[in-house]
Amino acid sequence: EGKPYKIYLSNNFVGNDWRQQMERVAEVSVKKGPLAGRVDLKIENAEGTVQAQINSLNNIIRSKPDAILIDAASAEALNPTIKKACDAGIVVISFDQVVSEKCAYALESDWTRIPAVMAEWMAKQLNGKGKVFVDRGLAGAPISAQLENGYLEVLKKYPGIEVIGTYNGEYALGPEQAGVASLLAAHPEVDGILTQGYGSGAIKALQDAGRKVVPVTAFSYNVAATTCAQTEGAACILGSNPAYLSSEAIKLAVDILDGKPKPADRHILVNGDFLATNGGAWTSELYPKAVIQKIEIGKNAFPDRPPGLTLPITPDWVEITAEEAAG
Amino acid sequence: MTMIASEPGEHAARPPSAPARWRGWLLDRASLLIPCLMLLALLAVYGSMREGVFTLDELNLDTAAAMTLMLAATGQTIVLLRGGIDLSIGGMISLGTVIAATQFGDGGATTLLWSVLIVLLGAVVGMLNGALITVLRLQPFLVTLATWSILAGTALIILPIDGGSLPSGWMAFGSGSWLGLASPVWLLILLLAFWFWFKRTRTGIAIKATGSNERSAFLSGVSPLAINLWTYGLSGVFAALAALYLTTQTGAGSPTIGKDYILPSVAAAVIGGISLFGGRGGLVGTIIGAYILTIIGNLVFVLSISSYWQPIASGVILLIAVLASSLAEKSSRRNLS
Amino acid sequence: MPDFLEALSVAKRYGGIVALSDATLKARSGEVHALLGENGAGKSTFIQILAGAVRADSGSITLGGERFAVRNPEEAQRLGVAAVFQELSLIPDLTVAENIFFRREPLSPLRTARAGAMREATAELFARYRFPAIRPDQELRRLTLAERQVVEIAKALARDPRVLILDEATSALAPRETEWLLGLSRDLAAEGKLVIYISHRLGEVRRIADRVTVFRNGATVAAYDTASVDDDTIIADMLGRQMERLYPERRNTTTGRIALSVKGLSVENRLADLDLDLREGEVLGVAGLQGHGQRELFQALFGAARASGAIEVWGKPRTIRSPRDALSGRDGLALVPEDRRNHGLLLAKSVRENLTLSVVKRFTRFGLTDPKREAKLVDDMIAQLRIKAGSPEQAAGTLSGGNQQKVIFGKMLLTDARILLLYDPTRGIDVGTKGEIFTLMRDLAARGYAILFYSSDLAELVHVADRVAVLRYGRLAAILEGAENSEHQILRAAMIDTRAA
Amino acid sequence: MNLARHRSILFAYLGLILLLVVTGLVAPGFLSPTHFRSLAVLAAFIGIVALGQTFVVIGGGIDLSVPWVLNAAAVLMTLFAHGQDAPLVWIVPLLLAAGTLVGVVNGLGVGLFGVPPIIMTLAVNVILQGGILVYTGGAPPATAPAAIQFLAVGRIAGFPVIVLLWIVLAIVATLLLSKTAFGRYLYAVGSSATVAEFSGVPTLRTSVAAYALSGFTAALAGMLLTGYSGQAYLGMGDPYLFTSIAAVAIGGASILGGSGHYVGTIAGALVLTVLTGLLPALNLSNGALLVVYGAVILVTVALASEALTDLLPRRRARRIS
Ligand SMILES: Nc1ncnc2c1ncn2[C@@H]1O[C@H](COP(=O)(O)OP(=O)(O)OP(=O)(O)O)[C@@H](O)[C@H]1O
Ligand SMILES: Nc1ncnc2c1ncn2[C@@H]1O[C@H](COP(=O)(O)OP(=O)(O)OP(=O)(O)O)[C@@H](O)[C@H]1O
Ligand SMILES: O[C@@H]1[C@@H](O)[C@H](O)OC[C@H]1O
Ligand SMILES: [Mg+2]
Ligand SMILES: [Mg+2]
Repeated sequence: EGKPYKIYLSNNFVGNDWRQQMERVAEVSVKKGPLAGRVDLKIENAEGTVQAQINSLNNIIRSKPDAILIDAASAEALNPTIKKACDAGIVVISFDQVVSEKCAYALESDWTRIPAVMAEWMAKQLNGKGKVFVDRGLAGAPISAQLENGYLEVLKKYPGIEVIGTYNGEYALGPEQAGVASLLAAHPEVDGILTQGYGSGAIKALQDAGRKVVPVTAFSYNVAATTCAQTEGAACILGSNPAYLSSEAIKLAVDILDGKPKPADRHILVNGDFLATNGGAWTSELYPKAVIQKIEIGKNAFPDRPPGLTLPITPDWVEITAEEAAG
Repeated sequence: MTMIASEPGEHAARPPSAPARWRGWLLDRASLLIPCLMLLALLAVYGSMREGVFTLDELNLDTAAAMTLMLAATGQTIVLLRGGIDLSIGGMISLGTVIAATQFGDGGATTLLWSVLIVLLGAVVGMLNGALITVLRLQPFLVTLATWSILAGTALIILPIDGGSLPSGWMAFGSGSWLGLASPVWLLILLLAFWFWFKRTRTGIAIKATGSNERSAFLSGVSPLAINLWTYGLSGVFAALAALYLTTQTGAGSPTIGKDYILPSVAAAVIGGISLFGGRGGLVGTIIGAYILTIIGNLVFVLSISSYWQPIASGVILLIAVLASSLAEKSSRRNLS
Repeated sequence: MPDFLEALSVAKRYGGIVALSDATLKARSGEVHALLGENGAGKSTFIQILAGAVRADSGSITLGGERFAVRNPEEAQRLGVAAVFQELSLIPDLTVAENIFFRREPLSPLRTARAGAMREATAELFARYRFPAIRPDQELRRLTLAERQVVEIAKALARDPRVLILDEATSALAPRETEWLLGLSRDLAAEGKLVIYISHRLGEVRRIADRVTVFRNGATVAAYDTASVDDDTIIADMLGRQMERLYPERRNTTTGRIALSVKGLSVENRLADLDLDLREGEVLGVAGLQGHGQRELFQALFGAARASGAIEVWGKPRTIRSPRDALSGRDGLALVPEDRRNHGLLLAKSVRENLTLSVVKRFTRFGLTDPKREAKLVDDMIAQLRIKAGSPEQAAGTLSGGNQQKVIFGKMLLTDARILLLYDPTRGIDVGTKGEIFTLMRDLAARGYAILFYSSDLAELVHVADRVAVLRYGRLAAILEGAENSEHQILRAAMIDTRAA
Repeated sequence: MNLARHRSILFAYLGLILLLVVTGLVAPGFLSPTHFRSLAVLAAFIGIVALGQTFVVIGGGIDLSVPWVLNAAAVLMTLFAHGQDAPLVWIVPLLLAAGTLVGVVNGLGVGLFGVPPIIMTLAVNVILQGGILVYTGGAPPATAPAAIQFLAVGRIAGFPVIVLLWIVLAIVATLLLSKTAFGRYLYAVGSSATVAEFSGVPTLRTSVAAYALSGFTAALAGMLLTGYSGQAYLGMGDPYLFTSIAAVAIGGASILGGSGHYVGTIAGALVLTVLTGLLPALNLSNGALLVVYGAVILVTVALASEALTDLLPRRRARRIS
């Protein structure tokens, strides 16, 4: 093993907590542990647009790296450019927001399992009967559609559950809170809210409207976990899309470059643990193997840490501390 | 009352000296010359940091990277010259890619037919903008904001997320080359040819004139409705063309991609010397503006700046570049007030 | 001879404002027909209707015996009516040649405008009608107002019209160009065209018009053969009252104190090394042929053009880098600018806002404007200058040309500045008000103001100014005083290099 | 303010009323006092950001740096305050001053150096974004102090505090525009910078002040917004770019400057909020939502069009030659 591998991480967008943690985690995981000194990692941020990422990728391809890791602006629109990279002999791994181009690996959370388990949990919370709001995420984003459909798919099996309103949470607190607040005005009788975001915005909207807190699904941000743990009467389940997907992508790239056996399937699913207020006391029937941790302050909810911290923080092959992840 | 024998042909003032005339000539073109100098300066720095910048390959790559923006900005340029603004290109570009990716199929004939239909749709949508603006006397900003939303919504209805596919022949055209020049370069040549023709046509002159002084243009016989139909219609057409070209680069329909070109299309034009108040500037400046925006991206890449500093670097480079031109432009105005 | 143009009872209102109530005009081909009336009488509105730029509410018009109902300027042009608009119809970003042939460009087989052909045709046109020299390939925005006026005339002529309308086309022209236009109008009439001529300069009208029609308050009040009527009658028709005299009695109110002293003032290659003193109580005229540095002098003094040299104001050295520097309080300088549409008025804003723009502080108390005080200033000024506006809230751009000029004049008067730079302050102003403005100027001088006064009408300089400084090639050619101050002497000094002589 | 001279403003309110009527028909629950209250709170944020934007637009400019001024103030406030109220005493004034300073930089770039407003403020926005990322190392910030939360979601006698604050700001803005020399100068500069210059208006100072005000209100809104969400998050300013400009435009201002009023902007902010609040109730797909959104804006502004009202009485009067 001589020179470190030259690996580029092309990130289409840096404007949220998750992406920032993802970049920090990537940098930490090539500085220590098994990959220390093995990777020359360069991060390129594209200004949130497909065009910028295409241009950035073209620049990256011209500098002939060993591998490119891509958190993609589009599942489809980068394909011709990625194909070019593959044809140039570069290992390409898309992660988080993955691409459909066959020559690239796609490493992502299991977006089928996550909404299914969370919707199942909600149905159980409501005893199969009640009115819910559903977050549709961000218009045009593939994961949004997967989550929304995943929720609806499972809820359909419970005739007593009625979706009485949808809103676009856009993975940001403000829109989530405003969306739920608007819906509450028209439908104060809601019994549960299935968000794709922080969940805490929905809870805040309920509180502002003077409503009792209803069961909420959300993602495992620190703010969601702490809010659920600390709010009187809150019931939550949090799905996890770990920010260390970037580290996993780096590891995969190094393994492939090292000549280790390639994964059989180009599509690699990462299964993060769920967090729930009743974790340990409830198991999914749809996915019995899904691990559901109980939300506990100090263990997986950290009131003194940044609210935007994504949980869990570290993969199992390298120790990344909360400190490092929070920057 | 005064009586003097008129002495026709003799002008009272001293004729300007040769250097003064030269200066006048330069000042008249300052808004174009300065972006040119900016681009050259950027290229000089960029070229010193990367090999092969002064080759055809670089031209091919950068033109391919900038072409969607150039096409979108061509329409925007025409609208800005007229003194308007077109936000709806954002919706039209999305819609265009979505229709292409869902309708082209595999046959050459359907591809051709639908391409023409998309361009026609662009024209119709643009003309609708123009008609609303004229007949209801509404601000272009508001009308095109609304139609942007409507078009973007339609695109999302047709294709809720990126998808669809384009025929391989179509994609091959996008990445093809001829005589060493990539197809986007040929497109650029066509675009410039169109512009040098169009700006000399009566319609082209009238669009610029209307932006320069609407009332005078009207008094001279320009029909406000006709001019707005042309202006916004052309903008729609170029947005459609931008969409078609974009699909050759992305191979997909993208219902939300168009918005990414709205501000940059205005920025490219403004960097290229177009005034938002209409009447001044042209496509050459805009093309240079689009190259500048693209080269800034390349430059930031080769400067190997750490990731969080990248936006700062591109912002600062952009400001420095524009500051130079603004100062020169300002001093030229000042001297002639 | 039957009347070629017959407009009967034309009316036009703008909301509550009646621009025309009963306008009638009958004119023959081959004549110069003057259209007269005080500011706001409706002359421009009337010719805009003829030119298709405005649609009448009622009335009937025939041209050459045919019903003439045009819906836009293009139709009017096709029927042979071309107008030189008071507001001008030129495009700042096109060249002179492009302006002249705008909408009628000669086309190549590719349907592009043939630039060469336009330039040649422009040169030919200029030669045929003996135009003052203007380079056809210059951008219009680089031209002076007078030059623009000339281009506007060329543009109208290029259409070879049957009816040529000149709406105050001489108002910005210097004597020599005015002469040229008068001659041109006669020639065109002699060719059998109808020239409708609007002007507030009765002398011009008398020299070229065969007949006159007088409007007052939007209605025709009289029509005469020029030869058969005297000026006083016409003026009485226009104003609805007798006018005493145009020029006030001139009393010398000059004191020994120097208000403004200029040493070695230079502006690019337009103004070279000028020395000039303006005294308290004095009206100092500035004259010269078009383009010999008058406008640069005014702009430089007002801080609107870059200049070098030394300026002393009321005995103290001053650097004036911007109009704001110039306008500073009682020791300041105020300007009536040449270009009212681009430098003088916020066209979309009200008469009130325009009048008080430079003096907002005067009616601001504890940081807030006091509408009552403002209204008082505005109402007084409207009354003093007889500004004809529907209300102080009318948009300045919808005032008649002369009334726009009055607003600019009033705006300057409201400032505290006691040095007034008046660049053609009576341009487009009717005789009645002109007389009042001259009286006002002399009164101000008597109250200790110092006035620098340029006029495109030499007679005004002769009759109102105490002394006249004549510029030639950007240098002071002569200062004329007393009996020397005559039109003849001014022109001599302006055209013959006295220093060389 | 003379409403007759501001027809477009009047009509913006008519549009708003119409929209409320439609809302009442589509979703009766939306006309409840609680909903009004939550709408008013949301509108207040847009309204406050759009306040500065109104001044900039009237002065003939545009401020695209709003998103990251807002975001920077929000992030830095939570970062400095660590959830404590006490330090707000210096943090809030400091950040308001910083926002104002960014505006001053914008104003100088535009007014002194002649950089086109779009480019100047766009570049400043990008630089601020990068600056915040670099400064915080992307560290996600902490929660909003209680005092800020009170300002954003608290109530006094059932009345949302932020709406009270908005009303105060609206009064100040209205006074500034209608009753001060600065307001006069601003309209003049926006109508014609040349004429304003010739009239002795301090054009540079005026446009710098407008941008400064915009920086101030964006920073203020940013801090308040953390109170609404309970925390700051990156990207929280993004939605305010187009909404602030759209609110100004719907409120009757010409995007080219010289006209408009904050009174109109308020209607614009309310129209946009009611509309975004109403749309989810329609249960439409994302695409259909955008179509309806666009169509409603078009209809609202079309109703306000002078052309539409002009067409009717004029027809009768016209019987020509
Ligand atoms: N490059 C320049 N040098 C000197 N003066 C200029 C220059 N450009 C414009 N001006 C002056 O600024 C003023 C405004 O010019 P502009 O061309 O924008 O006016 P316009 O187009 O006729 O009016 P509008 O904005 O109503 O269309 C004019 O007086 C013009 O002479
Ligand atoms: N668009 C308009 N809106 C409102 N009033 C108008 C408009 N255009 C003209 N007017 C009014 O119509 C009247 C006649 O104006 P017009 O310009 O025809 O006068 P004029 O005779 O040409 O005066 P001048 O000698 O000053 O040029 C004026 O009172 C003017 O204010
Ligand atoms: O990439 C996504 C990130 O941008 C979003 O905010 O959180 C979930 C991730 O999948
Ligand atoms: Mg203009
Ligand atoms: Mg007139």
